[in-house]
Amino acid sequence: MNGMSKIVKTISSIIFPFILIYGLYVIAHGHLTPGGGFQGGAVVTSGLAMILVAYGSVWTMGKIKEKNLSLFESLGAICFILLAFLGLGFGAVFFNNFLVGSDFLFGTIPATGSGLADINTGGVLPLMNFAVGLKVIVGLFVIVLVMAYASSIKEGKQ
Amino acid sequence: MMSKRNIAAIVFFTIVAVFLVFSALKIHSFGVPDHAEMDDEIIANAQQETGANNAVTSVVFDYRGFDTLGEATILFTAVAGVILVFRRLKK
Amino acid sequence: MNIVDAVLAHSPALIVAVPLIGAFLTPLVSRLNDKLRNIFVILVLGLTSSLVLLLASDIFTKATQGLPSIHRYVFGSQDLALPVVRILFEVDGMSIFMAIISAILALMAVIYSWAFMKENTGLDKYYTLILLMTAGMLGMELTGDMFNFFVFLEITSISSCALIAFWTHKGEAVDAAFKYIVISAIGALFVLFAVALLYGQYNALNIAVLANAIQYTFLDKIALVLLIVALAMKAGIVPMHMWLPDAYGRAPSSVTLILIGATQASLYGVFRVCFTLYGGVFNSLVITSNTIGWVIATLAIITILMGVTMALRQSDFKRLIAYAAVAEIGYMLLGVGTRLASTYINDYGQITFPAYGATALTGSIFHIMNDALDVGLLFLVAGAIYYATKETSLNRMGGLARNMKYTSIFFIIGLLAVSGMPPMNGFASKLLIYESTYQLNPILAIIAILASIMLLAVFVKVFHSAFMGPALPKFKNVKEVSKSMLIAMGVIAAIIIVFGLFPNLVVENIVRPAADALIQHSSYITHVLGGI
Amino acid sequence: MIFNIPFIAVVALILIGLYAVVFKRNLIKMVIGITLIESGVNLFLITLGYREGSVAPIYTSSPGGIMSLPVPQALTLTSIVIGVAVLALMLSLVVHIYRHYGTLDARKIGRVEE
Amino acid sequence: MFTVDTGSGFWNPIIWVSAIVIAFLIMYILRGFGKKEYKEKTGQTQVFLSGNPEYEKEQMHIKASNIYWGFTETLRWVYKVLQKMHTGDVSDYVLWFVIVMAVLFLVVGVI
Repeated sequence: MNGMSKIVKTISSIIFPFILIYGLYVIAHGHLTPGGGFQGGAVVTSGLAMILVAYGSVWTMGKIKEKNLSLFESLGAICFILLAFLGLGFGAVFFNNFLVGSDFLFGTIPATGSGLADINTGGVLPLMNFAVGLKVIVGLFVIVLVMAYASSIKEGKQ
Repeated sequence: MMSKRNIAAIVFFTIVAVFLVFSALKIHSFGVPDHAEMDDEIIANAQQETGANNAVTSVVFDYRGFDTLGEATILFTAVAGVILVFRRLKK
Repeated sequence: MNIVDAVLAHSPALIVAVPLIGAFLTPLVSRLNDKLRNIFVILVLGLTSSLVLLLASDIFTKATQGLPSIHRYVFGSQDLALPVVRILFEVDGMSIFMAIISAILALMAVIYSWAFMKENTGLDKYYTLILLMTAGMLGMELTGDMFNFFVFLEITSISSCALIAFWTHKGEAVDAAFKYIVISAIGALFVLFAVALLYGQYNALNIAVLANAIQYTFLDKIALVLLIVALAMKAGIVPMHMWLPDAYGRAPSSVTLILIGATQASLYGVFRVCFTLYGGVFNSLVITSNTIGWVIATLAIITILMGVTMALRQSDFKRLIAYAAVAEIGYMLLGVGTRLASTYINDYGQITFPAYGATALTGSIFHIMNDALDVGLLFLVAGAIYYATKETSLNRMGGLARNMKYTSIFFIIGLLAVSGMPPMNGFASKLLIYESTYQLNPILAIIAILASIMLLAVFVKVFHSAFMGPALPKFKNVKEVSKSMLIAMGVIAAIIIVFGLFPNLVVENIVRPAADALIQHSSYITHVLGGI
Repeated sequence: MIFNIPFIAVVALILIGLYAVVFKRNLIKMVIGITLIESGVNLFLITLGYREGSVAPIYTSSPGGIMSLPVPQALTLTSIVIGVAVLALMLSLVVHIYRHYGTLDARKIGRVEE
Repeated sequence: MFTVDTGSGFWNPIIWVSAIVIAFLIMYILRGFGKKEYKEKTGQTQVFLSGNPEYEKEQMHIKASNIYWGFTETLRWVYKVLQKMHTGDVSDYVLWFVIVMAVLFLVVGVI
């Protein structure tokens, strides 16, 4: 795949930041509004996939190696499981939500039934959302990138 | 002309279809679940216990957080698998 | 609270979490050094195995003393409140028994692949996937939650699928992997459908809660059939076994060793569904129990016969062993069928089962472990021969015992064990199955014994054509395989011999608690619902 | 009875998917069949969680009233991601099969003389 | 420690192992009674194949497919059916799944 015309490239580069910000918004507000790490990650990945289609997989592969990307994916997964392990450390149980009720980050507890959106709530949930979001962004993009690159290489050779 | 295989397939397929459709009719009426104790418990306590307004997120990351770990692992597995399948074979 | 107690209390979670975190770290470690990565993976699996053994020793000691032995681990909260909203791990004798098998197989596979896989690329992903697969199997076996079971089932099948396709330059390997993923995706989706059916009725996902609430309505029957058929397909029961020779035969041998564990984890699912989830139903409805029992026993006999007859005809080494593995799965299932079919109403009007029912279950559980060891050893030998000669077809082999002395000794041990020759371990478990099945119906037992003899014939053929005969000139330079492969094969062979010489030690201390955990299904439920 | 139409739609989706896997010979069509089964199961989970006249189980500026069940939604989320993973792996295997055999006809690949 | 009780019998590997050892001892003793007439590089060591000439060593090895030829030839009709069953086609694998599911639905649903 050799990328598309200049118009497509320009427009997709203009739109991409908006998609990125929307996806990050969905991830960051996962504990308040519909959405979360997976959904927001999928949104960002769709933006990345748009760039991939517009510029072509060979160009994208030249910019980013999938080896480095999978490193980030490992990082997201490790962050997630470390948060679970921290629950073991602080809350004495694996996957304990140890930040809820503490004065630390995201520690506020909303009144039951209140409809107010306070971003400083949720305990480890926002952190986990970010970890999963990172993982999903990178993971899905690697899948798309590798498959697109492998298919395009095949076409070029035979 | 249908082959022997397809005739047999259609027969058994119909049996499965009949049973599944019958079971679809036997499930509680749409929108009126028989039991909802577990979910009511979550709806009632989610804000208090997890501090999140979004009950679904609190289920995903707190009550059933281990499932989510598994899910993240599956994505990781798929990425590893795809890279493995499309790897370069020569050193 | 000292450190051992703390580790023990958290070990159900750690057993799954340690290989997972190891898998996430492997891509980072493999950037540094290849050797370091191998050591790291072996250490992670060694740690996992020692955690499994620690938990197992605790559970089995308590179980043999008659104390309550089930470990319960609640994720995310210290105490458990009803209704059960959180994910629970419930580890009883049967779970930990299966976990021991999986952990040992994975450890041996990793040691074996140090030399076996040396010349391949993509090894970082290979080791990552092996760790993930191990975590998946262990999760399937320890979990007490139906949906969690499905998630781990998918982890296991996706990672094993990618590993089956490891040799992507061979078209057959990719083809086998595709077949495997289609089969396992459909199987897992039907498992999820059944879980959803149960959830829709009882609004619960925990196995114990469901087992307590189940009423055997029409939807429960549908869910039972879906669960049994889907898991049986993943366990490779005839006539849904056809993926198994493909997948076993075309994957690298070290992967096949873990695949045995994955297949048996699915079989564990069948056990769990029959004896815990629907245990109360089967213990109160004699006709249902007998019918399901006879269906399972019939499937088991067909499986045994199909496995041996097809194995006799094969000329590909690993494919032949794979068909033998199919036959072995039939023996395990035969015990389950016998146990369910033996339920009857006694003179006092109580629903009970005779002593041979328990013996049958003991035998089949013992046979799970024996099958994993025996067939696993044979696969490792096949892999060693492939490594040394680059040859898979038995028609082109011959006289290899001259060059590969240790390998042929290991093959003899595996041969005797898998075909149930005394004094190997395979005989002890098969004897338990034969004797109990004979009391249910002599014909079943006779067929099983004859099939076992045919299995011996099959492997004598293999031994003759691969190891005996004149030295072929093209194998003149064949050398004995490297040390790491010999160590893996040697450890498994040693376990086989020890189990063969001390069968009662194993049966009394490990197998019987596992069988009791399945038979006393109410203790599983009360430990969750009553122990709050 | 009539209110069970969503469940009948679920079963129809599953059966169509199973039909595609059993009767179609093209590997891509079989993959599509599996995704159909998967969407059927996901739809089943989501429909199980619906309560008549309920709102989404999110408190933020919620209009009030009864809420639908949150657990099936979480399960569906998990199930969707699993489906994506399976799909990715299946498709990459299909790509490889096409490279090796030059065809996607299920009858022409993988036949081994027993 | 050694004996497994099977409910209607028992199994003790030690007895078996000692029986094997004793049998080997007896065999070894019997072997000692044999005549020591064997001499190397004489006519005694030559292969005699009913008068046929001896082939090369490599050709003498019986291939795996030829072993149990009689057995498989007798059961050819069984293998024909089995071979037809194993098509190597994924949709057939799934079809078997559907068939077993249908049969079990009938069995379980009727009761």
